Amino acid sequence: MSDYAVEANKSEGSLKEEYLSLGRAKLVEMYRTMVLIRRFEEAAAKAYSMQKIGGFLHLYIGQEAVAVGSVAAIREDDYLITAYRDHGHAIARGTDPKILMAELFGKYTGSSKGKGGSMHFFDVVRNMLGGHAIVGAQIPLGTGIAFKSKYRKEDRICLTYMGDAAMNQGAFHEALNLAALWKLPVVYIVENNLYGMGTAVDRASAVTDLYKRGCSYGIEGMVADGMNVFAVYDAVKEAAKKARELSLPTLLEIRTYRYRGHSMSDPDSVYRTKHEVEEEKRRDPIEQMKKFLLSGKIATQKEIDAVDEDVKKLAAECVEFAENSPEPPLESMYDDIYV
Amino acid sequence: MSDYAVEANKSEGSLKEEYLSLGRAKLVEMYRTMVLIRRFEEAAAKAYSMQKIGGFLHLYIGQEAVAVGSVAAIREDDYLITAYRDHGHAIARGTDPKILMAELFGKYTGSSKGKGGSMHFFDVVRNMLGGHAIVGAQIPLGTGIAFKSKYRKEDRICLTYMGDAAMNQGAFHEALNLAALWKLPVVYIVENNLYGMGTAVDRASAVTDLYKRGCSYGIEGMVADGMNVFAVYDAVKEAAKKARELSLPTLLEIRTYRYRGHSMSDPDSVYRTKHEVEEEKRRDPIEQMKKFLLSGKIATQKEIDAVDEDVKKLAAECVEFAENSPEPPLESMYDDIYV
Amino acid sequence: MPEITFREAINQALAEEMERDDSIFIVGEEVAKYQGAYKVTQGLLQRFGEDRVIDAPISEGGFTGLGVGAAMVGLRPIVEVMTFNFSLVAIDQIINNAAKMRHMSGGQLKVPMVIRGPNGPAHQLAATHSQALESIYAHIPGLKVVVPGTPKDAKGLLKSAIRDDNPVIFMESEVMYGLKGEVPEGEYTIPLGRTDVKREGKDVTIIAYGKTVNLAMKAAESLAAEGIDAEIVDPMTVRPLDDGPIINSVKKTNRCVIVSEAWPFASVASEIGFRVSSKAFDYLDAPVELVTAEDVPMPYNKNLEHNALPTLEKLMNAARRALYKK
Amino acid sequence: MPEITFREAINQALAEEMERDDSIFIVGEEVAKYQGAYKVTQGLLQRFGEDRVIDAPISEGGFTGLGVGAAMVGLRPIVEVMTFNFSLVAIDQIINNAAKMRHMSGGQLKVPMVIRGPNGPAHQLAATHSQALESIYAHIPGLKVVVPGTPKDAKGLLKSAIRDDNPVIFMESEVMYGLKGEVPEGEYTIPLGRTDVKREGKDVTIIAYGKTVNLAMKAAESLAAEGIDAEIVDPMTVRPLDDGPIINSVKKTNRCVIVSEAWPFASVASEIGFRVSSKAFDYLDAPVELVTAEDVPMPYNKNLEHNALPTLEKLMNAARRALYKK
Ligand SMILES: Cc1ncc(C[n+]2csc(CCOP(=O)(O)OP(=O)(O)O)c2C)c(N)n1
Ligand SMILES: Cc1ncc(C[n+]2csc(CCOP(=O)(O)OP(=O)(O)O)c2C)c(N)n1
Ligand SMILES: [Mg+2]
Ligand SMILES: [Mg+2]
Repeated sequence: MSDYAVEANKSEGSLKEEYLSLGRAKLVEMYRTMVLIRRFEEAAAKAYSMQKIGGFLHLYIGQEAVAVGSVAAIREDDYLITAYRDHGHAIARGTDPKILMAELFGKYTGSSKGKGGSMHFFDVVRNMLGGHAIVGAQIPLGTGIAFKSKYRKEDRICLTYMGDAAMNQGAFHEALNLAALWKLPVVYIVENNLYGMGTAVDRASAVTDLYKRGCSYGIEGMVADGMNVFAVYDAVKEAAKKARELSLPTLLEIRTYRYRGHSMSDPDSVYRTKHEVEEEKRRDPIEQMKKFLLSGKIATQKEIDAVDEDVKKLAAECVEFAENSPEPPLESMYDDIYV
Repeated sequence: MSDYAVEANKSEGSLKEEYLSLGRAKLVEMYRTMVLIRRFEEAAAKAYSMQKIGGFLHLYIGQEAVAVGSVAAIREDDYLITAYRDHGHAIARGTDPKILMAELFGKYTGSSKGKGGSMHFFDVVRNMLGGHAIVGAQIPLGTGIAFKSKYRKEDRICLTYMGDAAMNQGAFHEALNLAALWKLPVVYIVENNLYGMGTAVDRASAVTDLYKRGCSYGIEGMVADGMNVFAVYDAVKEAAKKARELSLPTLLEIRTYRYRGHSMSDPDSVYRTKHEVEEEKRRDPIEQMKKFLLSGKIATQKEIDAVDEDVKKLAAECVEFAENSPEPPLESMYDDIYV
Repeated sequence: MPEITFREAINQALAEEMERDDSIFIVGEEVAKYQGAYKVTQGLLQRFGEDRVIDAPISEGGFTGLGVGAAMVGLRPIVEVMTFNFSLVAIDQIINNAAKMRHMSGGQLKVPMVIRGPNGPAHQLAATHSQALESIYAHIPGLKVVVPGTPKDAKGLLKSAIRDDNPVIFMESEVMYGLKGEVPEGEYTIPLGRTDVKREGKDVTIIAYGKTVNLAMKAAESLAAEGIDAEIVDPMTVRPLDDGPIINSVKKTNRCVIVSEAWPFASVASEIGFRVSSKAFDYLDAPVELVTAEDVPMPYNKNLEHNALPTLEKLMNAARRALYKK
Repeated sequence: MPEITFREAINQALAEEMERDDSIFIVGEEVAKYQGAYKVTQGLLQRFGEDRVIDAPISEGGFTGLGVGAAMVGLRPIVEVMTFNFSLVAIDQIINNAAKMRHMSGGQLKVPMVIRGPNGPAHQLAATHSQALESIYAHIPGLKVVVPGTPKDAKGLLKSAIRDDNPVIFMESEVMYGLKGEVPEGEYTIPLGRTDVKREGKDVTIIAYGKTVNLAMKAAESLAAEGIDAEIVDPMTVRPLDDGPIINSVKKTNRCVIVSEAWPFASVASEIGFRVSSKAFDYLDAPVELVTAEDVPMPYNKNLEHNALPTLEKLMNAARRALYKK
């Protein structure tokens, strides 16, 4: 462990035997969840282009290992909160993808009855405390959730996700200082996908090793390869343990990549090359996981195919469910403002 | 120079011969200015207790070496901006103390015609760009002033002062990131007087070596003894050079102490002991400077006495001037809102 | 009934509620060790301990957001802002998070929290420190905004605000903290969202809330000496506004003056003025008169400050104008 | 006159003014390399270089404050907020610094800057991203607030805003960027603080600004088919409000409807409603009607969103009500 950071497992070496201890079922489930996130979002993208989904739609494709690896490393009663790029976290958390798709369609069967949409997705019974669309504004919220855990002397932690660009907001600074000062059980996960919209990290942040930016608060930094679900798992496991047992925050940078534009309307060619995107795709987290399952003889090709098939069907069912769901009644806009 | 910080001259050793090169006149002037700040504020405190001055009055007594040492190290056409504890900076900058006192009295002869008061003091012709009373809010302003200097390819720098507690505001974080990213000629001076109101630094900031908090932005930190005017001078000189010549920001922590309460209404006994205050006073910056002048034979006791006498008279004149100045006409409240 | 200060009334409300419900905590600058910048939280640290009465660094956005997060998962934070002037650095957390969380989540979440502290000008604190900001908060659906004018109201309303499951902006005043008034002994609450008639009268309705209630009461006395019988109506909660009693009063008096320390444009005062004009359209015998802060940043000078605010004279004149007397 | 889009009109104003005055620079998120999140700054980086068209990190408080500082010492910053929803994290810099600096310094300083970007709801962006915030800014002395409704107005007003020595909040709309309209060729400006009569009529005054000007024009056409001749009055600058033409219009028509996309309580709409009610007290034949956003956080669903906003139908009904027709 260096002064401010510990380099977590590197991509290459990390699909190791020790992960076998997670058990076959869990490993296949992790694979399945990553594929589900991808197929779900592909279906959502299609629905968006058919104007069944409106507003902004931010796809998580490419980043699946971050949500899946991190959620696998915590308990069900732990909390998580994230930004507007939130489908992956919800699905990793076990949200019924049908109510997620219905929410994207703005339907009454959606988790927020069509009021929140893609950017503001909540699944509170699963301790998925939202999708938040003001950049950085969820960071104090996650800190407050962790505060509650400590206040109530529970040992539940809160994963607080943010994008690389969100770190430049004052909310980041204020929240991290509070978490360090009051020793709160929170893990700040920076999903560094190299861009905040069209702005590369080095054009937005004076320090580009983002995990080092906890130094101002004495918060230990870690970095992990976000294209490798086990690297994420390991890093979050360690940070979660520190949060749970020592009530100490961690700043965990996870290096990942989004394959699609910032949102559906983003012409990403302005700020990055096709070549760059293709290069990154060679580290695809789903492909890596598939290889691991096959080469480790944890699953057969046939089983993998069955999962893929199953998930494809499920994604289609989500769209069907959403399509067939009712619109919210007009009066419902007046509901849920005040208790 | 360590990773993040260079320890500037320590108090003891620093009243060295090399400062003789500043010249006798300048040295005596620095002494005179520190004494003037103190006498001025003592007079203001008295006027406050007689309700000639209203609102909040934050005294700088004890911190005089910071303003005087730092202003001595920059050029007249450089800028400075600070918080509400601003009398010292104005006087160090050469503001006519009469218009300062008149402003404190709310008179029409005050620099803001009685509209700003103690907390919002401006002397724009002297590039003293205020007195700002929302904690931390002047930090982006100072950064913007430095931005202008770079934009116009001038070599003027901006000293941006703040209290220790102000560093915990998001504005600090955002501004320092911008300054580092865009390489702006700004020197951030943290006047660490150990408390933000009644809260000790270690109860507010997770990292208590405040100069280290530039690490998140790759901004070099420095620390200097704020009870020693030469230590301040040296540190600011170095940081100013870096700003002027390399257009690089510095985070300079200056360790100082305020003798009085946070403001006139602060019962400081709640959070610090009389003993602590007495101990700190033993490092009094004015006493140290006086000793230096005498022991270095730069000034005689008689000359010192004359300065003291002169300044005392001036402080009294300020009060007299303010007392005899006219109230602003009522209609003037509608002036100076829009250009 | 015992007479206590506004400060003590709030302090009692805080202590009683904290005693009752351990999910309540207080966070803010100088609320604990220092006993409150204006001594409103005096004794609470000693009584409830440092886990529940918490000194925060100067980072209003951070600790307000922390409060919202804690409220989302079941605590009941009371966030003290040293003054509401400083809430502007936290306003995104209040408007985009606290106020909207329930709606955006389709009712999955609630945000039971109180954000409280002094609002409006005190004495010569000048432009950054003298803002009455209730109009901004009252503009926002999802918030409740309470501005009590007497110690009794302050206590009863604060207890309701703390028990309310919604985010409540609770606005006090440095200048009122020392004000004494009768406060019932023992437990009582005053529901949010109810307008109170503070004085009955038949000639003119004066609508006042917060600090100006006291000014209005004084004006009513002076007006009485002129033979003008003023009714004082105090909404207490400015959002949601219970305008029934306001309209009823104007239907009776046919004249209306509104007095507030906030700036005039797009304000609570002009909102009420509009509602009265519309809803009592056929009853108004004169245009509604507004007595607000002048539309200027607050000057430091004492005379200017006094004249930038509603004064007894301005209020009396407005009442006379509404009655076409003068 | 050539027809160009609202977006192009703003782009032209920016480019022409930057050409004219090298103290002008633009700072904001994605304004340079990306050519603007909504392509409003398209081509400006190429034309004026990266010293004058500057991509900022996501830190609105920081770069707005930087703009204020730069303006204090003589530059003329144009700060683009990606949308005004995000200005809430910068509002302290706008309200406590930009708006008050001149007054607090007794006129020693001025803050010539423009803060611009889209305001109000677009399409299904939901609660955090669909706020029309002009009422909050218009409440603040020291600011000017401009909300243009046509490409021509946008260009002429933006040029004036940039030349103005005061901080100006300039509010556009995502939904209007593609809207086409005639814009004069060559140099022209439209002064701030002037209300424009967009359509003459004698039966009812419809006051609209920003996006709702277009809705009002449509309503006027439909009303004409019913034999109702509506006059459309557009303040364009909501602060300072030039209410003379508004009052004159109502004195002529004796009926008034105000339409705005902002929330109703303590709003620009209710302010105008109040002024009309007071200043045209003896001329109004019916209460002023308000058609605003519903008093709810904006729901995501398309139908709910549509119905949470002013619609043609709501506006027509309000006009009919004002005329006691129906
Ligand atoms: C306060 C605020 N400013 C700007 C925006 C517009 N915006 C939305 S996402 C985004 C980029 C965020 O990038 P990052 O934090 O890296 O997350 P990513 O999208 O890469 O997941 C911007 C500028 C916003 N929603 N909120
Ligand atoms: C945003 C904001 N929050 C709170 C305050 C109230 N306040 C004024 S000064 C102060 C303490 C500041 O301490 P520090 O920055 O260390 O400066 P010092 O007073 O020690 O010079 C506080 C809490 C304020 N003016 N602005
Ligand atoms: Mg990113
Ligand atoms: Mg301090």
